[in-house]
Amino acid sequence: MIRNERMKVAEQREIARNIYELVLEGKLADEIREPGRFIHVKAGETMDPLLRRPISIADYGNGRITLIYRAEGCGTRLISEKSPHGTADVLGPLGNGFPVRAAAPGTKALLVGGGIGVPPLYGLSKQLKEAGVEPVHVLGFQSDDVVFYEEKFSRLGETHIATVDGSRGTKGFVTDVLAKLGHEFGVYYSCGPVPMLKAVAEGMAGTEGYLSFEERMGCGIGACFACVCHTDSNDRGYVKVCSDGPVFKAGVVTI
Amino acid sequence: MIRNERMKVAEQREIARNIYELVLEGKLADEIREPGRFIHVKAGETMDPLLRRPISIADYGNGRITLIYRAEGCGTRLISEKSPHGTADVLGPLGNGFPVRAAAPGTKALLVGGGIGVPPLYGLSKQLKEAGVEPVHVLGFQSDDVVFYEEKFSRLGETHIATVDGSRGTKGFVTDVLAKLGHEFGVYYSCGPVPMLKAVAEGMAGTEGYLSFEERMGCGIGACFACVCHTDSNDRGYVKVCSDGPVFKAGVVTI
Amino acid sequence: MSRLQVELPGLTLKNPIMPASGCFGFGREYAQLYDLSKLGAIMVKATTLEPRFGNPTPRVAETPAGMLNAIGLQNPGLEKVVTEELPWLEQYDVPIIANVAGSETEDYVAVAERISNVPNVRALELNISCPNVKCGGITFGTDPEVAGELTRAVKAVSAVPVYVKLSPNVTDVTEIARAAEAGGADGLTLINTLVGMRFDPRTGKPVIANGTGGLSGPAVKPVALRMVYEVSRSVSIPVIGMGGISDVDDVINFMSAGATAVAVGTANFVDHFVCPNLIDALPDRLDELGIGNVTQLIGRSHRI
Amino acid sequence: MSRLQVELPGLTLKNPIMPASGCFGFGREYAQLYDLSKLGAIMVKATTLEPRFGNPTPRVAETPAGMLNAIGLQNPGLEKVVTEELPWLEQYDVPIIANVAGSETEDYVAVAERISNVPNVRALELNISCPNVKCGGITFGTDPEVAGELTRAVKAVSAVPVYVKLSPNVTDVTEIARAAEAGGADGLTLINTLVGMRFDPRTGKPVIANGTGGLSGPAVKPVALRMVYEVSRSVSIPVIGMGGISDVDDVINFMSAGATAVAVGTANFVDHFVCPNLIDALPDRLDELGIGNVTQLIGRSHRI
Ligand SMILES: Cc1cc2nc3c(=O)[nH]c(=O)nc-3n(C[C@H](O)[C@H](O)[C@H](O)COP(=O)(O)OP(=O)(O)OC[C@H]3O[C@@H](n4cnc5c(N)ncnc54)[C@H](O)[C@@H]3O)c2cc1C
Ligand SMILES: Cc1cc2nc3c(=O)[nH]c(=O)nc-3n(C[C@H](O)[C@H](O)[C@H](O)COP(=O)(O)OP(=O)(O)OC[C@H]3O[C@@H](n4cnc5c(N)ncnc54)[C@H](O)[C@@H]3O)c2cc1C
Ligand SMILES: Cc1cc2nc3c(=O)[nH]c(=O)nc-3n(C[C@H](O)[C@H](O)[C@H](O)COP(=O)(O)O)c2cc1C
Ligand SMILES: Cc1cc2nc3c(=O)[nH]c(=O)nc-3n(C[C@H](O)[C@H](O)[C@H](O)COP(=O)(O)O)c2cc1C
Ligand code: FES
Ligand code: FES
Repeated sequence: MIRNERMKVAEQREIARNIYELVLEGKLADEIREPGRFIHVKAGETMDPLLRRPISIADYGNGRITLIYRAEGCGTRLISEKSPHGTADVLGPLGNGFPVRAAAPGTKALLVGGGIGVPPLYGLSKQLKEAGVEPVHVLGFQSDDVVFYEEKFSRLGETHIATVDGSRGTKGFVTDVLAKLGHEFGVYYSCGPVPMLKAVAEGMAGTEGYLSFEERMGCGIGACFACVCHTDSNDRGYVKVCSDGPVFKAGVVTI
Repeated sequence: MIRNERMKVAEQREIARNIYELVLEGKLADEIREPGRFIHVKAGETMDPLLRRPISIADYGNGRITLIYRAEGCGTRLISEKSPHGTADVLGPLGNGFPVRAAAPGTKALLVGGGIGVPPLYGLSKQLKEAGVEPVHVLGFQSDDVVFYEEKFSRLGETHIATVDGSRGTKGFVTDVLAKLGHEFGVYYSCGPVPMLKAVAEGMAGTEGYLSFEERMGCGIGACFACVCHTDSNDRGYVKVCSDGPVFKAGVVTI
Repeated sequence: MSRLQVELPGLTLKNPIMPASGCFGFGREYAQLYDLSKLGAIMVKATTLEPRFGNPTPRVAETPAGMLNAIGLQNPGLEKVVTEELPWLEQYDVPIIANVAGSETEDYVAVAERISNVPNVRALELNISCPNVKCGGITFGTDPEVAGELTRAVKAVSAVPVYVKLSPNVTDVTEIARAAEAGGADGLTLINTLVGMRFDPRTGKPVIANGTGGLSGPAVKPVALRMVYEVSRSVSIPVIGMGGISDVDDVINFMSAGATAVAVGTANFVDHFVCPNLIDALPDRLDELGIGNVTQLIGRSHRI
Repeated sequence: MSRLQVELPGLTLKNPIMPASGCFGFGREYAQLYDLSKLGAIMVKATTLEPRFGNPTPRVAETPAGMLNAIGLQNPGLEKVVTEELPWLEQYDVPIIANVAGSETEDYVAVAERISNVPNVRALELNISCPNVKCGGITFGTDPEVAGELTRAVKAVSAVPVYVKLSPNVTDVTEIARAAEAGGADGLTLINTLVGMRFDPRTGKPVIANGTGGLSGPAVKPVALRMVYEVSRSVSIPVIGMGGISDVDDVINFMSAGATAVAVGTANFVDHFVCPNLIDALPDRLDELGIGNVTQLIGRSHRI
């Protein structure tokens, strides 16, 4: 069920430069059944900024959800000012997440994330691990100072970091790491900027894959047609990122 | 000098129902020479609410200013959420205040305030007292639960409270108290809603008086002509509340 | 009779609150959140003769206290709307106002004729004011003669009352309003969106793929209120007001300005429960204002 | 030449930032806060032939991300402006753009003739778009023929280049723009305010004593950007853009949309140092964007 709830701010901290981890408490947390879904957050209390901000659920359980986000524009900066006294007006959970069952127990699954596309892969990785799947992580960042959760991912499975400037891990893009990975994967999952998704999907052609997309949103629930992408996979010719996605099987969304 | 300063929030507390006392720290405090001037406060950090809010300086000294205000609309409610960690974007001091010297030492001065018109009279009363004038206060409020500073005023001089519903002091308006006061006053000062100012000015006709006005403001510094009032006392035919006032000699502003 | 009930041509509304066209789809998504029977009416998404895919993305951009959209009238087309969407809405006790769009008069007429015969459609809203499509839409809404003609043509075939939706992007909105009235309109709805743009400082290009978009939300409210005021004073058919409504005082103010009912658009994206919340808040606010019946608000500002 | 310098008819500007008319008086108040010589230019308050008292108060009301004003062109009249206000401004090294208003063509002509001969007045801004006065103002700004005629009459007497200030309250702003150009305008300034209203829910009456007011501030920025874009593409005279500018990216975006310089109005009430702050911030932002000279921004969106 989709709830609109004033969730309690349990924790908020900066975990890398301008990257915040926000833990919220409320009933909404108990509605989440799948990693990769998202919530729609009202940033301030007035009419500016007006629209809600979509943020992936990075982790959930025990009546809490964890969000990891970059404070960039006016909305995310306001969210980063919320402190443990306060509340956050949250709508969710929204959308469809990553199918954990697509990975067979005993096989390896590849998880590729870029920047603020990394967060939802954390909840996914935990659930894959629980399901007996072996997650392998390839995480790309701009530079050393915005890398987050390396240790947490490492605890769940093999973890490779790439940074554009080479200040941590492999210098370059996630695809530079992928080219050198020797594993066989039953399935891959990816979230990040579109050029990355495209490169990953091309590199992994032939393997079953799931990609999480971003698009500018209005309603976040499928009513306004703001977030539509072309597809050849249904006869309407389109999918909505907010309600049909944000996760789609590779090949569904034309990129 | 008019400054635009991010002042530090030193204290903020609710001193009566929806009435807040806010103490700010900064260099601006040292620019104030006169009670009854005001500052222009930016309520939030975004474009809504847009305009600054004019608030009288209730008291000042030692690098601090005290404001007392009612959290009513969207702007003042945001101001009331500022906590001692934070800052407030303040422009000031603005306008012209109450002339303390208009009262001769050894005489009695009458101070009449209504609701959120009461705050600037506090700083005025302190200075009158210091100057050897005996202040007599008549303060009107809606009801008991929004009365503030009664004790502080009482420490400075004779203090009468009137409430509309009779829940504290005299039942009725400040004019009901004035009618029964037996004193001789060299001068009177008043701040509050226009009907009150009008009644006070009529009741005190013949005595020198100073009235503090409110008007919707744009710039707060005299540039936009939002806050203009008719007058017969100069050949332009108008005064600006923000820069010529907010305090005017009784009779200057046509009410 | 309930103190919230209002009467409009073709419509008896339980309350004066309805979602605005294009901000509520055909109701399916919001039906997950609350019972649609609670609403005064529903203005469903624009329907065109053929299915439309709409414009490329980004289709929306935030602006100070507002948003731009250039959805481009994406909809499944008349056939699907009539056979799938509207019948699905039959399960709710709520009158439907069908928003009709097209590129030529014939399109409007064809859609109007068929859709006005669907049982739960109690009124049409002629969308002559959509700024986001190349032909049709706004071109009909800026020329009084064209607007009057189109109204007449649609009235001739419609089985239900016809409301004409006015564009704010005009020099004199009352001129178009009077032309629609003269063309036989039973009511007017206003405002549609103001044409606006946003740019990306890095590239210098417009943020919305379509270039321009329609501005809606609280930012436009002062313009909407002014136009509702002007129009309701210059015609004798009723007005449904919209543009930036988000709280109960907005409802009061649009009705004071001259609206008989109001529609809520963008606010549905910000507070997804805004319509039922407004309906619940209205009686208490009327009490506070000492007003017995919501109809007493209508055009209150004209009388003083 | 400084990387911030821009050239306009009659005006060589140190930088493209100036306060907008009516939001800066004749500079005296802001001169208490900073050195006016820092500004690219100053658009002073509207001057009419005779002194005007303006409208009753309340004259301003806040709206979401904007404000309404109905000052009503209060000003001390031509004589005082020419003998007191403008000479006072001589002490600053800054070109003055004199905003000229009136009720009839003859008023405009009389003011223009005299004021254009004051030494520090380098250009006129014909205010044919003030929505807050009963006669004159906006009536000139909504009819292309009238706008063209007025421009021609003023051009005939003006000793300096003439900019025409356009109203956004029109169906097609490019039509008025072209009429002004045909009338001999040397440049255009836009936008003036959008006509709007706000109501008091308790009384049902308008909050602004005048009833309607002019909407300005960030709320109108998308409309302003769209009009600057449209107009600058449809005429060959330069445009000074305004409407909701408050930060350095707004400056970038108005110039990308087609403006050669920009004016800042309402933001002066919110951040009283906004103009010098923008001037200081501009070089750093140009560096970040990899742009050498501010003139490279002008109309950048048209080229891509
Ligand atoms: C399904 C989904 C999940 C997301 N998950 C995360 C996450 O876990 N962590 C994280 O840091 N970010 C995430 N994002 C991106 C995040 O929504 C944007 O960074 C954020 O909306 C920017 O808001 P702002 O106030 O900082 O920027 P502004 O520039 O002020 O935003 C202006 C408008 O543009 C929209 N917008 C800006 N960037 C994006 C974007 N990349 N995608 C969609 N809309 C955008 C905003 O929502 C707003 O409406 C996700 C986006 C989507 C669609
Ligand atoms: C010189 C001066 C001194 C003042 N001193 C005090 C004080 O010491 N304590 C106090 O509580 N209040 C004081 N006020 C009134 C105070 O400015 C308003 O209560 C406040 O602006 C309301 O803002 P809001 O956000 O609560 O209301 P909103 O209704 O959200 O305000 C909307 C707009 O109307 C303006 N506005 C609303 N009420 C008033 C008003 N009464 N006067 C002027 N503008 C108004 C706001 O500034 C804003 O621009 C003073 C006003 C003036 C002019
Ligand atoms: C995303 C979006 C889509 C819209 N689609 C339509 C539409 O299909 N038909 C129509 O007549 N109006 C459409 N509108 C305009 C709204 O119905 C309404 O007139 C306008 O948004 C002003 O109201 P608001 O400020 O409450 O949103 C749309 C508005 C938005 C924001
Ligand atoms: C209080 C106020 C007074 C104004 N007076 C004038 C004026 O006298 N002449 C004029 O041409 N424009 C006047 N304007 C319009 C501004 O110059 C400007 O065109 C408009 O406000 C849009 O810019 P902004 O959003 O930056 O304020 C006034 C605007 C405001 C807010
Ligand atoms: S955001 Fe409204 S349909 Fe996806
Ligand atoms: S508020 Fe601008 S002149 Fe007084």
